[in-house]
Amino acid sequence: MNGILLQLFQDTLVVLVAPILLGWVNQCRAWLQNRSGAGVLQPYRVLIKLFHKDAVLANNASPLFRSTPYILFSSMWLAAALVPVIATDLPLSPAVDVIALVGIFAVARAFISLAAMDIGTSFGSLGARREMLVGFLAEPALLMVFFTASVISHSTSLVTIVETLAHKQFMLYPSLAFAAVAFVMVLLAENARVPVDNPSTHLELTMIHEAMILEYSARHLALIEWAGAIKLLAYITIGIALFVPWGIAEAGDWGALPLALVALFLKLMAAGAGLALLETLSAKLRIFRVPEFLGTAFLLAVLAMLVHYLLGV
Amino acid sequence: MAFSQQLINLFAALLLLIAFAMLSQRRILSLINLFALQGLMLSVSTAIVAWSSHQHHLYYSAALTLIVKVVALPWLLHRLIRKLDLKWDVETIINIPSTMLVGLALVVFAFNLALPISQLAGTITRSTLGIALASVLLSFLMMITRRQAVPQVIGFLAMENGLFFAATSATYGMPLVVELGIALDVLVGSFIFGIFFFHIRDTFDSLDIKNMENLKEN
Amino acid sequence: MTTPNLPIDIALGVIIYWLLLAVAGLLLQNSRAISQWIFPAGAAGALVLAVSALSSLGGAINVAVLPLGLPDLPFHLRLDSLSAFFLLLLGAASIGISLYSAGYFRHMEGGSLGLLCFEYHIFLAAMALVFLADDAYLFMVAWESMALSSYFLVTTDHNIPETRRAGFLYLLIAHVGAVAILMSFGVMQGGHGDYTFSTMRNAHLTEFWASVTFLLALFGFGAKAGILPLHVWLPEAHPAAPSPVSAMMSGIMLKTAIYGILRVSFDLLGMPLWWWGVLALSLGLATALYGVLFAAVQTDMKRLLAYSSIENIGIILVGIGLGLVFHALNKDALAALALTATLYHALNHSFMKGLLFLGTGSVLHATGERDMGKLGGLIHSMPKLALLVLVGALALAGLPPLNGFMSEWLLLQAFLLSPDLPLPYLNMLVPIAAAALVLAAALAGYVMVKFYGVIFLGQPRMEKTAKAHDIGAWELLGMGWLALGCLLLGLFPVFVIFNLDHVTLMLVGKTLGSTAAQTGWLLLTPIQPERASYSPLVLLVIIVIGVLFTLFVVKKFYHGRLRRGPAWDCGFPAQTARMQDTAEGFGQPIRQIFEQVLGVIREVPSPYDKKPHYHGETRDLFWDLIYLPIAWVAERISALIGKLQQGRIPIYLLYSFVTLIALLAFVR
Amino acid sequence: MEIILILGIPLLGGLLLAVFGGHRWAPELNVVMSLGTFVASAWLTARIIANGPITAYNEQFFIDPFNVFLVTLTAFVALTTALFSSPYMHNEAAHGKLSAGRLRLYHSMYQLFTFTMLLALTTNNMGILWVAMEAATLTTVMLVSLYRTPASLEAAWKYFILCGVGIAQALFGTILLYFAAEKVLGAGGTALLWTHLNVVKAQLEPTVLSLAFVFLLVGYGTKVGLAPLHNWLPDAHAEGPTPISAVLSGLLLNVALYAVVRSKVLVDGALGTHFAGNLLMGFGLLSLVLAAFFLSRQKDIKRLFAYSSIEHMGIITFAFGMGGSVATFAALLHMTMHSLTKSAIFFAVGHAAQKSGTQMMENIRGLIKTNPTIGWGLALGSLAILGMPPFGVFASEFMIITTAMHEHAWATPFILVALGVAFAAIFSKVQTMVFGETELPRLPHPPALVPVFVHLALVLMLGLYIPPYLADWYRQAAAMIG
Repeated sequence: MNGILLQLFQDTLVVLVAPILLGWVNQCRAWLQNRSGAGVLQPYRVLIKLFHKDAVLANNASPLFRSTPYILFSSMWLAAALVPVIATDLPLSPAVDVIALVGIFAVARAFISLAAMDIGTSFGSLGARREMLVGFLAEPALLMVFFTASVISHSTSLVTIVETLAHKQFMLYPSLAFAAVAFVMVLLAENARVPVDNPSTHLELTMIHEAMILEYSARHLALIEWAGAIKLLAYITIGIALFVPWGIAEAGDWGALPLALVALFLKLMAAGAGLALLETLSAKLRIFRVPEFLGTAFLLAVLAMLVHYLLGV
Repeated sequence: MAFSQQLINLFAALLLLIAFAMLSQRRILSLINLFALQGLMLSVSTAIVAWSSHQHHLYYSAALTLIVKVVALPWLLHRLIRKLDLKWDVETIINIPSTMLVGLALVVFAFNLALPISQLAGTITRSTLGIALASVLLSFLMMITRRQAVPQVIGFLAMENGLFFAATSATYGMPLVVELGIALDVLVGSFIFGIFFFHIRDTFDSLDIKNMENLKEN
Repeated sequence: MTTPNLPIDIALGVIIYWLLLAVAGLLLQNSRAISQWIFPAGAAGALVLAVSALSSLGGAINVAVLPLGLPDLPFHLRLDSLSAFFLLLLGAASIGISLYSAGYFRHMEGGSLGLLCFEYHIFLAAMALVFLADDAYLFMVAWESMALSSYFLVTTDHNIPETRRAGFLYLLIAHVGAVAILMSFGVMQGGHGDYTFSTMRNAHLTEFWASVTFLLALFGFGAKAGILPLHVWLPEAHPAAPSPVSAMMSGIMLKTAIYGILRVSFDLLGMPLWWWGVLALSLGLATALYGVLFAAVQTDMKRLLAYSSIENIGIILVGIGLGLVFHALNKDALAALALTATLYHALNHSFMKGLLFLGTGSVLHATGERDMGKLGGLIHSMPKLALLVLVGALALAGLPPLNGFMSEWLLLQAFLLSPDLPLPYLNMLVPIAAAALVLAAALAGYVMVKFYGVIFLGQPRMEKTAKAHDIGAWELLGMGWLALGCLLLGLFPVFVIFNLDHVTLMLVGKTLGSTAAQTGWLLLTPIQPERASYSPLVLLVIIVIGVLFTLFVVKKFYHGRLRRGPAWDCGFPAQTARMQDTAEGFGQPIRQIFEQVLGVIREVPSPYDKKPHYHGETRDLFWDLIYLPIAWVAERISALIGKLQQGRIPIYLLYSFVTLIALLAFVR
Repeated sequence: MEIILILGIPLLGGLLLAVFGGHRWAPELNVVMSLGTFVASAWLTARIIANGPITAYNEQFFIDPFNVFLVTLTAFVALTTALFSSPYMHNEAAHGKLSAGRLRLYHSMYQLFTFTMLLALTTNNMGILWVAMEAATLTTVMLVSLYRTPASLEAAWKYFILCGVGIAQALFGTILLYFAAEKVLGAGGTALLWTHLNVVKAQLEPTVLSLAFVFLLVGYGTKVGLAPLHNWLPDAHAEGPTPISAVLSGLLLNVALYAVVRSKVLVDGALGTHFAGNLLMGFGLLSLVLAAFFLSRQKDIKRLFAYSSIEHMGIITFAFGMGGSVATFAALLHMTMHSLTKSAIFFAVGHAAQKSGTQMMENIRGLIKTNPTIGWGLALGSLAILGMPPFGVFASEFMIITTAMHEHAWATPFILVALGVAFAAIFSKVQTMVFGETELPRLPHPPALVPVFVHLALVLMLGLYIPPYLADWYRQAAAMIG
């Protein structure tokens, strides 16, 4: 019962917090770029605006096109709900382990790409093609990052991984260091951030994510944007869970929960700021440098696993 | 050594000599004559064997040889070349001295090969087995080195002579029914050869076998 | 079960029934009855076979001897769990394909439908016999009958030269492979002169000969399965064949090779050596990556699927390799896991690939076009087909909660649970292999998005595409069955694994089912709940609830106003169908990244060209690396040998003479 | 009594047809005589099944498990070939290719050839065996040049010379054999009787017998078509009329091999070593490999299948060479399968070539379209001869390859390569002929395809089921051959 309550709490939390996190990242970026910024609640304002608008749908849009935003939103929600962010006692987590988690991301990617191709515009298919290009390298890299953590903790269950890493004797894992670098690179690519993609422009030479959602409007667009924010949150919380899990509440330990919440918010803020810093410091890559970038991430992740086998830690 | 055996050895040596002569002979007519002579040697030596070993069926063999190989076949061949109006000279593929050298080597080889067998033979003619084998191989060599159909056939018939001689010298001849069969085959074979000569001549205007090199793989 | 031999009698009965249907097809020639009655009747037979095979999984081993075959070697048949599993696969997949054929082949009435029906059912019966054979001779007879009947099926459209070429290549490689298999049986019989499998099981081979056998078998079966570098026939033959036949070849026939490898390496040879597994693993990875890369750059939809089959065979082989390694190192529980994943994937692949090939058949039938670059927008004209194909495509892309993901998940678990092998190098290999495997799986997603997106989505690129008719009832039934299979196999893994247990118990002596279901049927836990768990049903339910909830909230709190208008496309004014990505365009990034591997040939027009023409092509490198050199060498040798035959009598006589002299000298 | 009939009917047929062979109904008479021979041989077979091996006429003839099936097979193939030859010759006559005189020659020689084959098989006398083999050459040589084209004359001449010379070596071998036997059995009639020789074979002088075997092998091996003595074979097969190609391939090669194997039995007994077997294996393998590589160079359809015959003779010889019950069994089975299949192929090929008016494969197209039966006959026949199950050729190849893999593993790579190359060569060519489009006309006389399909059905049946008495013969013969 406690578990279910906790699960519902986390579900609500991630949905609500995600836009704020996105706003925070954008705000940090604005500060770093010497701009004043729109405030951390700006994403909410955008969502509300979009939900109120009339939807315009292309004449030849198929049911696939219309259902994709919902599928996307709900799968991202599920993904974020699965990551142990404040406590490890989540009843849903046995249903989905890290591999399935990557699978959920892949489902979302496949649907958004298919939807992008549905209207049959040049930009749509271009975006889909690029998204799949990013995906086919980022997905294995992410899996390999997970695998490194899995072989350390002898489990692919995210909860077990977090528990093992959080409560083990403090140890330096060189393999995890490699994995962390790879993970950050994947995170940048998967969430359409600089240097892989730039969420704030519509430049046909470089855009990926934006090219795919050009034909969406109003509530559909709102759902997609929201899903994007949840995705970012999910990724960051995954990073936190894997690499800095300390402070998380153990199963049944209600007393530790407030502390865990505080720890989470601090970590999220730090991560958001770090992300903004990274984005500010790097330049957008040409689209054909992206495979090299992600290839590096993939190799680093494989290396992380190899290092684990080599050093035994 | 008994006188008959000496005689047989003499004829065997003559047989080999004729085989060599055929190997070196360019003229078709002479070839036919040599072939007839070889048949005669064979027939006589068979008769001597028959006489000395009291193998009566060998008389039949000798007679058969005389009729088929000394009379019938040379006569047929003579008629043929007259009808076909053949050139006198026959070209060889390898020049004659080298052919002779190879022939010599073959004789040595054949003698060596026949040596252990000859020792087993209980016949008075046993030493001639090597000669028989040698003349078979020499005829073979002759067939290889001739470019025309008729000398090839003569080589073939000479080979048959060698075989016949081998049969006589090693075993006093094969059983009669077999020998009759062989003779029949030789006769029919020669008949067919004759028919072929005409067909070939009609088709190719010559009996040169270099016209018959079209079925090949390269 | 009433009598112990009932299952094998039923299986034999179905085989005979199929043979009778084959003859009936031949007698009926080209009448309507063939598509109306014979194909559905064949499907009914398949259903019986599948049910009886399912019920006999884990039952007693059935044997039968038919008074046919060689004098000292009557046909031995045996139905054990391995055979039963593959018979189940055959039956289950062919139900769908036969039903579909009933509708699909109607357009061939008046052509050579009778002949096709004959070959089709012979093909089915031969495959069933392959799984039942318990001696080398029957196995080979069934094996080659299968190759032969499928060859004639492939060359159905024999007036197209490419089809003939494809058929020839197919049969040639199949035949060479069959001779290799035959040789491996030759080693295995161990000089007893007895070719029954039971003798082979008991024969004790030295390590060297066992390895020779394994390599020969891997070569032979690999030729049928399409393992690198023997895969070249596959992308030629599959597109050439009529689509149900492609579905059958890809979905079922390739699995006969998997069956063969399993049968030989786990059952007949007894204890494997660990390096066999490493070899199979490496070959499998290479095959998977190579297949999926080529699939990504194809423009012909059936070729794309053929390459995707190569990829999946690679994945299955990876599982076998892993199983061999574990089994050889006495980690049988892990071997059971790897084999479960392998068998599961084999079953899944036959459903997904069958479904997709049937889908291409309907597309081809409706539009007459195989080039994806000329299709597009079919989701509007063929919505039923589009939905069914979507299921197959998502499954093949390895997306949860469908079945493709399920088996890949199990395989990855096998990798992750594999540390602490006693050989350090092997431990190193595991991460690299896992990395390659996930790379292949991720690329499969790329391929499937391309496949589905280019064919079904976007705007129609041709007039007739827009007016294409949707599939008929038989087709719907057949494809629906397979799609349902994809869904159920993905959602209820625990039940599937329980049935697979009988097979792994037979092969490696361990099972997975009891541990897999330790927390109930809903949750799949291959080893322990803490180590890994997955519940596709929960996942699906949550996503569905999420979708419904979101929909409800959005509808409840906001207006549902919707306007239709032309596509926006950043405001570009002129929108034509030609501006969408073609198959070539969609594959372009892959082509660019892997240019060296793919052997890209490109003709780019000059800027001053009046009629610019672009041509891009990817060549299979193995043609240039292996096949053409072999052909060249063979030709050189035969040219050289041809010189022996000069046509000159003296030379011929000389040959005889020299032979004679040489032999005589030898005897001396 | 049966033996008299078996030999007498074709002899009588030869004489009758020498007189009436040019008549319109001569092909049918040919069929009738062949049918008579076949009935007689079937009668003989029935008696052998009932009573076991027999010798007859002062032991001059004998029938044992080794030759009984060959006699039946020979009579059977002779019958079906006669059946095929009837419409074939009608068509040839309709095309104006043959005159009445030539037809007379053809029919008469056809019967005489059958006679020589059956004589060679049934005789107990190694000398008569030789005589019959030589006579077989003589009867067929005129048939090879039946069309009197330059190429056919050339082929016939080569056939005559090469086989003549070859068979002469066999005579020398026979003399040596007699020479050795005479020591043990005494001079006279019995010393060449195989049954007697077989009894005393262990006492025969080994040196002489090994020499004798070399001569016999080179001699009869020429007729078998063992490389490098095979050179006459493709020419003779390609240029003669197709029924003759069918019987040459289907019967003559078998009978010549039969002679070799009979000799091998004696030599093995005398030497007690694997000498003869090794020679046979060497020749077999060489023929197999060489023929396989020749195949891909062929343009003429009959030449193609002639080389395929060499290839198969190579396989059989190799199997006899390996020895042992399984391999010999397989060799005997393969002899049967090869003659049935190859003659069936030649029947189909004959009609295909008649239809297209050429033997050049590049001009033969789309047989399945216009004459499905010819097309299917050729396609299935080729697949059968290439060792595709369920056809019976595979059954024997199965046993040969598996045995070789175990006992002579070094040879199997050669076999694998040769079979692969042969498959590629033959099948690529057959496929283009069978499939595709064509505008060729139909034949004036309907083709006789019953023989093709009867043969293929038999081959198919033997691939799936071998009658027990046939298996018994093979087994007993294999035990005798060793």
